[in-house]
Amino acid sequence: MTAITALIRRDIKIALRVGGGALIGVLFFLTVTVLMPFAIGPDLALLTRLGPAILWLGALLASLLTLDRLFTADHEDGSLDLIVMGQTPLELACAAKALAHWLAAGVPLIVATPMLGLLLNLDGEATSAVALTLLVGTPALTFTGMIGAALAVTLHRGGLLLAVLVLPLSIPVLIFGVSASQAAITGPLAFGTPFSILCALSLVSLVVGPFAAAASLRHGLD
Amino acid sequence: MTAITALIRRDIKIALRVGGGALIGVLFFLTVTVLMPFAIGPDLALLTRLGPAILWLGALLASLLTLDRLFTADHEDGSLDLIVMGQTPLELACAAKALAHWLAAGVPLIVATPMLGLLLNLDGEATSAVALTLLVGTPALTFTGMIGAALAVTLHRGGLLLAVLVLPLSIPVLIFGVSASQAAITGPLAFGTPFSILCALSLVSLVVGPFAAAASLRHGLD
Amino acid sequence: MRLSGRQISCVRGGRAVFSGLDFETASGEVLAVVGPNGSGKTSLLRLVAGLLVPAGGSIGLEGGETELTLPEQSHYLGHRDALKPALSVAENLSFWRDFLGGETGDVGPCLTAVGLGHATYLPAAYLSAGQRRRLSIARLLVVRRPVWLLDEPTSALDAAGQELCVGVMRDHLASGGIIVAATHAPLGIEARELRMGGGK
Amino acid sequence: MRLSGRQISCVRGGRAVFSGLDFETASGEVLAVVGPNGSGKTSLLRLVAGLLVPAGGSIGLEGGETELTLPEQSHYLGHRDALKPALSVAENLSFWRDFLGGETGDVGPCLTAVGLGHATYLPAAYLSAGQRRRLSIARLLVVRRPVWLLDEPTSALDAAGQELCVGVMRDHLASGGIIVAATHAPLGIEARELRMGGGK
Amino acid sequence: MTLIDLANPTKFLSLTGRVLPWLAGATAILLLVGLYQAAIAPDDYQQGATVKIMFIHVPNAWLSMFVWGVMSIAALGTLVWRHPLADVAAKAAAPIGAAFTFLALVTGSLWGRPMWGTYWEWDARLTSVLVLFLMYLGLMALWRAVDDPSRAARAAAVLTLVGAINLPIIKFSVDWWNTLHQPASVMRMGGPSLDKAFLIPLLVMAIGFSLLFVTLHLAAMRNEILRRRVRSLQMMQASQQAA
Amino acid sequence: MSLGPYASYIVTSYSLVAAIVLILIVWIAIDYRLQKERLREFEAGGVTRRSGRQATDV
Ligand code: HEM
Ligand SMILES: Nc1ncnc2c1ncn2[C@@H]1O[C@H](COP(=O)(O)OP(=O)(O)OP(=O)(O)O)[C@@H](O)[C@H]1O
Ligand SMILES: Nc1ncnc2c1ncn2[C@@H]1O[C@H](COP(=O)(O)OP(=O)(O)OP(=O)(O)O)[C@@H](O)[C@H]1O
Ligand SMILES: [Mg+2]
Ligand SMILES: [Mg+2]
Repeated sequence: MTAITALIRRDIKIALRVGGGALIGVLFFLTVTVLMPFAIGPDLALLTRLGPAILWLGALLASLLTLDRLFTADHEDGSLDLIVMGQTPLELACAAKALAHWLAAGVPLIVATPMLGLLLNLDGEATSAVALTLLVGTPALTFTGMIGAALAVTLHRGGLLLAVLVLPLSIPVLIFGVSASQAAITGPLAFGTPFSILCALSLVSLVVGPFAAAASLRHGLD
Repeated sequence: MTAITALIRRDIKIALRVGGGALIGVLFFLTVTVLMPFAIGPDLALLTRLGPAILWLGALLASLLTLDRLFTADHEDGSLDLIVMGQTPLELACAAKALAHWLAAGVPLIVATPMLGLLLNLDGEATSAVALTLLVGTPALTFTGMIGAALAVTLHRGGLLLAVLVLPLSIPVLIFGVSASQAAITGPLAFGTPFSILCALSLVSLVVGPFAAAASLRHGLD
Repeated sequence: MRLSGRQISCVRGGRAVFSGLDFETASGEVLAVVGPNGSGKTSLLRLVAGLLVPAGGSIGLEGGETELTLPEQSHYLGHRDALKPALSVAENLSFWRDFLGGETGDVGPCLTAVGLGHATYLPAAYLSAGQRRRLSIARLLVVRRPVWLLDEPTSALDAAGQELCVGVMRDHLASGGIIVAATHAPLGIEARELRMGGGK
Repeated sequence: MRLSGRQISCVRGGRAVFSGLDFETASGEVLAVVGPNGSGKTSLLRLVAGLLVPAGGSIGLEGGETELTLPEQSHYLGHRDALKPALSVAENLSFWRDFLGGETGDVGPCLTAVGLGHATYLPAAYLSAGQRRRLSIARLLVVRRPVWLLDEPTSALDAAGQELCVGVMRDHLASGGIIVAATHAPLGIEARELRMGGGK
Repeated sequence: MTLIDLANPTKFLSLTGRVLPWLAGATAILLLVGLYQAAIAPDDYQQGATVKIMFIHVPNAWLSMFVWGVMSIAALGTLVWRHPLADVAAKAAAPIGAAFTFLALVTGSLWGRPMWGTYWEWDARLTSVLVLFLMYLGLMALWRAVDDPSRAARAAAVLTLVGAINLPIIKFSVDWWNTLHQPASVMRMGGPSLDKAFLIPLLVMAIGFSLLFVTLHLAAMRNEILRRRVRSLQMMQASQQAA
Repeated sequence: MSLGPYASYIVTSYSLVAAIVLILIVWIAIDYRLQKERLREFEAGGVTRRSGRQATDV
């Protein structure tokens, strides 16, 4: 248990110092949100309609941009060797690293969502629906993304390959996340159905992610 | 001159081997394009309308995801030391690295655009307009992004902080890229004006980028 | 305790590095793995540490704790020193202590023992090559493990540092530990030699 | 040619490493920089290589090519070996030859000279620590530069490799070169010593 | 008193210590006069009383750009002339500039609601100012994220200079694109086209706000110098204890 | 002085400007106190500057 908390605390510390603090996550999210109207055009009604999609894309990006070095950094400086050798099961260690990543990169985004909702012309209810789906769904992004991060070590590859491997996995999360938020905002579909699927996806990824990542790390040693 | 071409050839070789080849870039682009309809919802007219924006966002993402380690990788293995010491002016070396990056990561996207245009329900003319704006605009993305990549070395920081610093710089490129394509597709505005601004932005970034990156590398040595 | 390998063979990147290697060592002994560059010293250590999978043969530890695997009872000190530049020296060390299961407490005395007392709160990014090595050695001290796998432990160390390293190894042997060390220079400690062939 | 520094001081991360340092060396001479860990040997080499900016004092090369700066006339061999794992050994070496402005031609003989002839087409990721060092030494040979700045050049090398390294250095001196080498072990070559104080 | 003399932080502290009270007094007087004049200014025949927002919107908008200009000069000071106070000036200016930009954005939005019927519109002027605001925040984040001030200073300087490209875009965006925002009526070729009844209070307020910036900036620079003194004393203390 | 139908917008913007400017002033003043306080502590602890002057000396 100490081992796990030590790992989580270390990773959060590094993320905050190197990434520049939790505020940076918020700033990043803000920038992405500001970016979208430029790309899409200044149509406020359209923006409102796309609001949840934009927020979800921002979250996806924030996780993609930072996840790819989740294990590679540890591999390059030799930490991964010691983590693999340690008495903590590798699955647990992987889960701890992913959790730390989510705490450092995911949670600030969720906290910032209400502010960004204003910019995208979403009302209070819609914003809280999006925030709720993000809270439930972003762990799934992190925990599936982790598999790609582990493969990056195994394959000695990074960057886009990783994104290509991970993106298909995160498509379902994105779909149900957006459709749950949209359901909450405009109806007519029920919020409950996509939301519970989203929860299920998160739970599945919480289990599958660490095992897949640990397996890939174990077989990719050299 | 040999020095410059050697650097370009090395960087392209590494990008193709480590990134997994030009195909991966295209695959990534494809995934993003396929992802968008999921995020936005299956509205074909809306998709067509957003087509250029989606393609441009994909290009922006592809460059963000791979650019941040442009100099960091060389810094970590000590190559950057030797590049700085070399007789080639650092500005030229930086430009060469950015050019290599664009050739390996940008050009495949442009080549793939026609295929993706089909997916987004764009007609032939619209697709070629988007491809043309991408051809002219993506160098600007690379060359402004390079500044962020150099800052990452100077600051010993990466991840989101960098994206936050670089994204505002790429906003104008995105605006004019999208608006030029949109003008070509739907009118009523002229294609020429935003397109020539896009060209101007690219030219400016071709000059500013290498100088800013070299300055930041020189001042950030240690 | 005795650590032994039987008919180990090692394949890396599709090429055979060595095969049919036997070795054996016991509590209180140093096994010095020597041989030319590329002969497979590092590979052998990583096999023992469980970081590589042998293409054949077996490696075992007799007399250790039965519930733990050999890697879980080993310390591995490689070329890469597992330090995070963004964390301070003390933070780095106390993380490894906590993660590897050492007793909680102040890491200060241990840092002083390896001559890094003055650098406790410095970011690890600021350390010189030898200082990094010293910090890696401190890691061996904060958590007790019977088997030490050391890859060129004295490289980058100054004369005082090498003495320190030898002292630490002696203490470990005296408490019944096993050391397997790959090295080019004499270790400064009596050792059984395992000579690797080939390589270049 | 003579390389000299006057009253150099060095500040890193806001902390003074050394100050008021003088040194001088000339064609055909080795300046061995010695001193405890953290005393500033690597820092001095990086100052000379132009990779750090001195907080005070000046470093100059007399008798070199006047249009070129000192870093442009120097080779720097550091702890990090500037190799790309994805490229083959030959590709790595020929890139540096082309980039640093050496004569085009086959790098094969040079690789054979450092004992890596058999590894020419291997990816650099497959090299052992000593083999990487040998490849770095090969870089010194493919491009002629009068000043060599070597940071612990013999580390990770086996006995044959150390001999090779000494041979290469002797040849360079014989052709009028200058060597500044930071080292903990004796270099195996007669050298003027520059002793750095402090550190730990 | 030249720039070279000012390069000495100690001289700078003593000089600004003497000047600051006078500056603060002048700022207060000008702002009060400006506020009074703004209060008695007539209503605009088109905009009605909302024209009063102009007297704070425009000075804040000008200053948001002016402060980045000051930071750009300071950036040159850091990179080219290696002036010891340059990075202090740059660092101290960023939060103040961010505050002015924020105010320009908010007062603009509050003005836009009655005038255009919307708080926010993604047009060129408005978005380029928002980009400016984001860049201020980015710079502040950078200063905070890096603890070695000289390292942060050089990176921030490069970024500031690159960001300065945004200034002409903000200034001329209204001329280059047809937007909601009105084109320049004060600072333009051929002299101001604004009525005297608005122009005079506007100029008084503008000078008042500029003085406010100078005052706050000098004070913040003093704080920054003291902060660095504290840092170096901390380092000295640490090394004394280690020895 | 009548502010017309949009009085609330005018009042809000003026008071917001006042608030932010006030926050800036207060923040800078507090920061100054804080740094002076720290310097005084160093002085009390006997740490002096390289020039030999007192920590709080200008
Ligand atoms: C969030 C919204 C707004 C932003 C970011 C903004 C930004 C700016 C900026 C940067 C300037 C200085 C430009 C220069 O010096 O050329 C400016 C000036 C000005 N703005 Fe705004 N503005 C906004 C909304 C408005 C609105 C709604 C109005 C009135 C209907 C308005 C009226 C003016 C006027 C009259 C000037 C002075 C132009 C001159 O005389 O040069 N602004 N604004
Ligand atoms: N990147 C850095 N940033 C800040 N300080 C550093 C950095 N690198 C080294 N230092 C500090 O500078 C001093 C000298 O370091 P340097 O690497 O030059 O020592 P060295 O003599 O080469 O030591 P070694 O024998 O261990 O290689 C050390 O006290 C170290 O803490
Ligand atoms: N990651 C790797 N992938 C494939 N082959 C490798 C890898 N690392 C090393 N090798 C090969 O395995 C052989 C043994 O390498 P190893 O690192 O074990 O040698 P070593 O005895 O430690 O040498 P040195 O004295 O140089 O450290 C070498 O021929 C090398 O080319
Ligand atoms: Mg080895
Ligand atoms: Mg050193």
